[in-house]
Amino acid sequence: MASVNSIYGLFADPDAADRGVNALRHAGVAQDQIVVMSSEPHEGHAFSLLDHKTIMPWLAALGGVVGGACGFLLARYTQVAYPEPLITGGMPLVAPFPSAIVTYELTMMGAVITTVVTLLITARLLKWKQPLYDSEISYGKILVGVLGPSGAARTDLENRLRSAGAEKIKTTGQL
Amino acid sequence: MLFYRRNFKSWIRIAVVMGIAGLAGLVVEHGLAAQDQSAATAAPESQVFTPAHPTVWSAVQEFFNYRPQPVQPIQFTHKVHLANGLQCVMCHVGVDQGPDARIPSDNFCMTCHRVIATDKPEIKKLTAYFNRGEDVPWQRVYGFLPSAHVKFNHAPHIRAGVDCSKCHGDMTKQTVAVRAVDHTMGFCIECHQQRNVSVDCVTCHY
Amino acid sequence: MERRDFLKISALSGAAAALDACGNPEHQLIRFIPEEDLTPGIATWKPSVCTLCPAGCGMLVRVMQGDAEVVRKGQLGLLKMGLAKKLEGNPAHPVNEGKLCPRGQAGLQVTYHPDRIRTPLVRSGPRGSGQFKEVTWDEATKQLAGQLSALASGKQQDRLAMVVPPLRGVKKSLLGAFAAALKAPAPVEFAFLDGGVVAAADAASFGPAEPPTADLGHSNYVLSFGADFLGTWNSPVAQSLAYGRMRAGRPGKRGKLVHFEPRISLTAGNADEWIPCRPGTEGALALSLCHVILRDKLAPAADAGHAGTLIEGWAQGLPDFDPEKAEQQTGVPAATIVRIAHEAATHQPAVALAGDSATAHTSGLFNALAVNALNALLGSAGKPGGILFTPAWTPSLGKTAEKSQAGGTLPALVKRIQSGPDAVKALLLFGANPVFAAPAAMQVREALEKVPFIASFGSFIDETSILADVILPDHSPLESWLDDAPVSGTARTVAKVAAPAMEPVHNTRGTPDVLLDVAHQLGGEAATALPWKSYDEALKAAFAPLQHEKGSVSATDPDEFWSKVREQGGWWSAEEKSLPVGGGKGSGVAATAAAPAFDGGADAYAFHLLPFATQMQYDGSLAHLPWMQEAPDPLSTVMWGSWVELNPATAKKLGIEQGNLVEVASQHGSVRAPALLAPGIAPDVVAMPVGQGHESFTRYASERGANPIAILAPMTVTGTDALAWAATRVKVARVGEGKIILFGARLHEMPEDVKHR
Amino acid sequence: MVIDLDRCTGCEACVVACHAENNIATVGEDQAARARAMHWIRVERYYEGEFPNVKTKFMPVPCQQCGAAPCEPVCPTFASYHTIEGLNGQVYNRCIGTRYCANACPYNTRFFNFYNPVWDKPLDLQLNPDVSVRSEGIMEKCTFCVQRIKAGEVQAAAEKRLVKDGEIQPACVQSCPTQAMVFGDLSDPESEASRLARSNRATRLLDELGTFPKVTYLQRGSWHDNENA
Amino acid sequence: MTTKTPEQINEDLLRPLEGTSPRYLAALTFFVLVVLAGAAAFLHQVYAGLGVTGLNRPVFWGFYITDFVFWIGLSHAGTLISAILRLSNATWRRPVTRCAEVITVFALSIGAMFPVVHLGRPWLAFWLFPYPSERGIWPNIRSPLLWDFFAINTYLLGSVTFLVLPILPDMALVRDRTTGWKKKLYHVLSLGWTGTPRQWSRLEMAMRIMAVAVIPVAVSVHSIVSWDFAMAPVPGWHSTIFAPYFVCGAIFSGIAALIIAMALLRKFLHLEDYLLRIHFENLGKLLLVMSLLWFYFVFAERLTTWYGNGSSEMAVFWPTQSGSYAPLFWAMVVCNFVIPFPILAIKKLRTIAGTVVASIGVVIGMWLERFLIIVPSLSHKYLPYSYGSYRPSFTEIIITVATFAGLAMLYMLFSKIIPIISVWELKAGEVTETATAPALARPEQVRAD
Repeated sequence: MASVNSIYGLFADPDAADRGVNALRHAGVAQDQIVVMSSEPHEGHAFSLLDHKTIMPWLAALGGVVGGACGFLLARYTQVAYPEPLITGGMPLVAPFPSAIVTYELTMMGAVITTVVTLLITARLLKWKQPLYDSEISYGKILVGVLGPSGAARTDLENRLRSAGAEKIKTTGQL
Repeated sequence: MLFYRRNFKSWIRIAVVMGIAGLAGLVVEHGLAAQDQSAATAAPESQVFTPAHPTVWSAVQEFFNYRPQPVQPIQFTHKVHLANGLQCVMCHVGVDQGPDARIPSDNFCMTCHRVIATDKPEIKKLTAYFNRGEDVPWQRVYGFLPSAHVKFNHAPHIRAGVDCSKCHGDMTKQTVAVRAVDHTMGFCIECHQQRNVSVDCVTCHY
Repeated sequence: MERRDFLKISALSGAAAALDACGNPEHQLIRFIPEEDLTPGIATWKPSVCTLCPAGCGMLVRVMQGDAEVVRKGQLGLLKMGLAKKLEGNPAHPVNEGKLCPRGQAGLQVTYHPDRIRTPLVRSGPRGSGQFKEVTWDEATKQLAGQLSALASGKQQDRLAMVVPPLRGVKKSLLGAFAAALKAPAPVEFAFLDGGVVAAADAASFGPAEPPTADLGHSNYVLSFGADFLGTWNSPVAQSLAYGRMRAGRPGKRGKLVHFEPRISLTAGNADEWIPCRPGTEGALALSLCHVILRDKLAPAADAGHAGTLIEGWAQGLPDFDPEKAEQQTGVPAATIVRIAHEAATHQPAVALAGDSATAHTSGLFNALAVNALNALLGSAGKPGGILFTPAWTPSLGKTAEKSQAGGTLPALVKRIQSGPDAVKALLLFGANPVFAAPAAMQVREALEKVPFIASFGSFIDETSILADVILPDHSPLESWLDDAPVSGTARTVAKVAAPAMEPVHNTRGTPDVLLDVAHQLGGEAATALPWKSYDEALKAAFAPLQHEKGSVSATDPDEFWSKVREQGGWWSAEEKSLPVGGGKGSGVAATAAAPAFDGGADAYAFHLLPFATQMQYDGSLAHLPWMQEAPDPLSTVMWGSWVELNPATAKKLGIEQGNLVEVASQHGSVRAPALLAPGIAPDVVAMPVGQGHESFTRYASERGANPIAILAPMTVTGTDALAWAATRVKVARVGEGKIILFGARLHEMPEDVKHR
Repeated sequence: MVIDLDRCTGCEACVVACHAENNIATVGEDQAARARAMHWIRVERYYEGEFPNVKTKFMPVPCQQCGAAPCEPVCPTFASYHTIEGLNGQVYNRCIGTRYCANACPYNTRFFNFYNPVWDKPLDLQLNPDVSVRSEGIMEKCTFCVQRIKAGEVQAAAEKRLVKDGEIQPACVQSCPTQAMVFGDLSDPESEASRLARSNRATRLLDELGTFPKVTYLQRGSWHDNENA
Repeated sequence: MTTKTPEQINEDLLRPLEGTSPRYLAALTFFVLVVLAGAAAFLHQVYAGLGVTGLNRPVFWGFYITDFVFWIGLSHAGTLISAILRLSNATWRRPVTRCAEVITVFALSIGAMFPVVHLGRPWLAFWLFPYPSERGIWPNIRSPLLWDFFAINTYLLGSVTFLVLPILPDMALVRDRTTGWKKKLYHVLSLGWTGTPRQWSRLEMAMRIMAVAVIPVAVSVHSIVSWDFAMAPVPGWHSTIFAPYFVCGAIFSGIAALIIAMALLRKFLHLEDYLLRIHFENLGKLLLVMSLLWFYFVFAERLTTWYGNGSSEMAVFWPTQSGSYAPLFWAMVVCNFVIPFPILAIKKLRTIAGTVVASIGVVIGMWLERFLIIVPSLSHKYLPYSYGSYRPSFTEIIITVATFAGLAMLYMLFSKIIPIISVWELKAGEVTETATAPALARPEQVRAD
């Protein structure tokens, strides 16, 4: 499987998984070494709060502003682009209402695109080769583990995970 | 700048047409079938129509602005005639008076070529046409496609001092006339803008 | 498969073949060397004459270079030639002053009509089958000359007959000369719409035997008795121009138009007052107006002069026509009659016109005479703002031509043919279409079928020319030498001439040239009587005397005069001068109040049938032009078909809805057409347009609509030979669902629907 | 353009003149029955009243060349737009056939080529080379004979002068037998058309829609006005 | 509500992906054939010209634009409803959202096709894209059709992402439970989803932003569709009420379509345990509200026209009320109000079958409504001389029918590739629901013990 050294336990119960995460922390494992994976979000459990801070809404808003600006510039430019600007229906050259509508639509499009892009980047998607994964997750198990633990700590971590309620302990890589 | 623009356009056109190109064959078949049907049964919904293009292929060609260079029946050389001191308007009469110029008829050519260069093979061809009472079937070199709905008038351009070569290339170097300049709308607009002439749509399109 | 479908499909394949031919030199037709070098895109304007109706308007033809597919020396190829692109009125011409009616403008399509006869034809199948084979001109003319010389050698020249549409000018003289040279009877003139009754009445009342020129532009009050003078009657463009001036051309003054007719025609639609009267009683109405004028001493009876004395009881103040009696007879309220009479008499110059249906009853001549008397009483005869008479040009072609006498009428000709075998051995048709335009009861077709040899000079295969044995197609008007001498529309003498505006597109020949050619082939007296090599020589000779008259062209030598005349499109006199009025020839003609007679009893045949010429198809001779088919009729908005016009109340009574197929039956036959409900028609009248219902007249007109002429009774206007085409009574019944093609006002539910709240 | 309804007789000379000048397709019986006939100018006929007191009115309706045309802004491709001279331009090659303009036009003066037009040979020889022939899927309408306007302007420019009033006439105006139509430059207050447009008989069609049509109709006068005057 | 273990949920919901029945294949073939017939009809139309339709002057828009508005309206089934429910944390939404969003994406795609189908020269449709060309001419953004172009594209993009993002975890699920090429396929489709808390929280956040963004877009889309009409000075079109009227109608028809789709899924994919009566009942209540709202709008619109009594408006009003279009109008009222109202208002009738009957009525009624907005107005536009009428041609009917078949076809294909009910959301929902109801046993706990 994965070529990375790791040790992890599979939990059936989210509360137990919570305990497992705590146990790993107590063992002095650094935050960015702890890996949790589940097939459900398990909102309300401590581990689901890992890494949950994000500036995504602000980025989306920013994207919206940029999109809107593009929209307005596009609307404005297309109406005056032809050397002898084309008048229709006696409207002003940069017709306010239509420009507003296009600006609005592109604002929303900007926000949507930014959100999606932010999600793809910050959730580390589009990386099909994950360092650590176990397909039992899809059968309801919760994976709690450590990436790149030192060889010496192995037994300690195993014990801690097991005592937290792990059903299985697995290792990958050279461990 | 223009280069990039044209590229962009052609890409978009390719993208759009690729989608329907595969279906083009279907269209032909379907169209033919529909025609057969209308001929055979005169179904209540049968209509008399002619498509704007004789074949789907020609429609596709036009869509991509593809026009092969014309093949002229006689290898008329502009270069030699101009080198001998002829002016454009001597043969292309009327170009400074109205929309179009004349393409000289056999009668006109033969005013000189009864005596001049009668031994040249191309002139012999001309004489043969003349003796048969036929006009030389010259092929159009320029000219807008009907679908462009453009009405071009030579006279005001000539009055404004636009050199013939601006649109037709340097004819002193061409033998048989070839389409040396691509008469796209951008080409027209650019010049109209430089010369501060109207670029209103109905100046040309009506 | 129906013929129309077949025609469409063949047109389709033709177009496809043409498209295929582009682009590749090998596939192209050969190109002929152009006869003249024209600059493409530059228009030249050539004068011409409109020949589509008797008005004789002057035209300018816009000619531009184009590629036409032509046959030259038996080979098909492309030729760069001048092509007529548009017809417009000739601004210099006194009749139409640069304006042209829709029919005149569509004349272009005669030239380019896809079903024009392109080459001489000889019948190859049974007569009437429409099967012909193409022959050369030599063969065709030889065949004609052979027939004529056979007649001559058998001393049977009197067994030759010619049928022509009404002709004028040099062409009339030439045909007359041709007939005289062959010692044959003069040509028989025939047209459905023929101004004969009005001309006869004018001759009786005032002297000149021609339709009047209404000087509407100066009148304040116009009374129109049935005359659709804005649409099809007489000289519509000249009358429309004058009408425009009458209405809005004089600041502060606006003339009034009152129209009497049982149906709203184009003119009635423009009238300030449309007053429906019983069919055929227009004369009584006119005399009732006279009665009121005389009674109320608005004008003395003597003012009417000869025109008045023609009428019985004139001197007594027309006691039989007091408004109350007239109300009973005409259906027009007495009060209205009195009011109109007063208005007309106090708003002079006032003018009265009679025409179309008013003169097509058995009482037609009386009606026209009565209206003439009214005119005379109103003091408008021969005066500005009244009726004028054109001093028409009568060309002379030398002594032979003078010998030609007036031809007989069509019924007489039919009788002659029926009188015995080979009573008429050869018949020449010059574009007239009597099989279509004469009532079936006149049995023209049956008669023609008995004639052993028929030659046609028309450009199209119609109901009559389909019976021909040999067809020698004429040039289209735009390709021909034309001349004309209008008899109405202006008070000037007008002599029109025009050189061909363009080269012929097809393998056709000008009929006058063919006749000259045939005469020369016959030799002898015929050849000497017609010495000209071609028609233009004859024209030049006929125009030569005009050089010394005071007119629009002044030149010193004949050639200069001739070229200037051609350049201008004719010659016209310098000043307007009406023919003198007063010396009427008639005495006591139809002087008694003739009640109109009708064919068919009022019980069995409850409705008057009112056929009318339409704005687009005229009398049917223009039904083959696609523009005329597609342009909607101004009143009904019908395109591509005919209709039966009914009053909505009548329709309701008969259970007929808009668009239902209706059968109109007279004692002489029946026709079917869709119903059109229109408020502007009297409840006891049904109207049908003349012009559609061709059996065979090109792809656009064949088998389309119905021809009401076919079911007309062969009655004549009392005192003349003219057909009384409004004198037939009919019955009407719904026979099923039908289809009517309307351009506008399509939703019949509309008037009820646009109700509020 | 000014149209005097007092002069107009509804004869439709303008309709045929327009067909001849502008290469308008003849659609044929089947298509005409499907309400697809094309007449850039039409003469509307209205009846008022019942027999025998029926009044008939004729009104020629070409494109009204509105100042604030509803047809123009709705076109997604600028095929329909306002020319510098104030006409409602219709650029055929730019038209993709949404038919939106035709819906927006309150006067129904726009026509659509439902099929590629057919001219049975040799009727195609009558086509005016100054006007392009529209193919299928294209919207078309009255142009005030823009080809004549352009030709007039080119002619005037060649002669180094301004276009004279009345020098340019669309086909309908030229043919009108009663001279009911007058064509001229409305921006020139001295032109005949401007003068007539100020007449007290002047009205404009569907004026309440705010389209500012450039066709002025002079309403029918009445004989009684004449009496009182 | 019976509770199910996550494993049972997995099995039930992933079962449709595993194989195809002959019945499925037959139905799919049928729909594909109908779609092909529609495509052939369209190609014929392109080849011959728009004359093959029943369109004429003055009725230049007919079935195609009716279909366009109808399908765009139907697209409001999903994203909008699902977004509202998501934001309002309505837990019963969980089995419903995905089938709703799928309708949105497909209906929108079909609807967006129609402006191209109805073009006179569809091969030039790319001129609607704002791209630079040597002509220097751009699309005219003053045209409502361009607004449509922007709005529909925005909405389509939003809807697709709104649909796709929550699919990622399910893709991972399927990936882990299959083998061979399918595993590889779903591996790619899952975009490398593993299920870390970071991913879950970002997904949650993204969905929340999307829900906020997509609601105004959805409203704007149908407002703009209504402005296609309202911008033209056509009697019966030129009305300020049009935007909310259209939005209301869109949601109305959208919910109806959703109910029908759910009923069909429930029956054919045996999802009786997941799509419960309560879902139909809740949606039925929503439908009831929309039906009332719709009636209110129609009433308000008709009232203003009638009271105002403008002659050109009345010329359109009467034909629909008592003239030639009256049968269609009253059929619409029956379908949209007379049938659905009692069914949905009476609790006893608000069963699954009842709501479906009501919904079918609504879908038909709303199609008629679109037709009645377009055609009577165009055929009675101002000058009575040019009044006209319209009858659709076979080509238009076949293309219309083909789009319905097209939706069915796409739906069938989709349900074979992707679980039509969001597996993880359903499982999460079971958890939250049970978590908020401590009295109930927690199945996982029991099993863990």
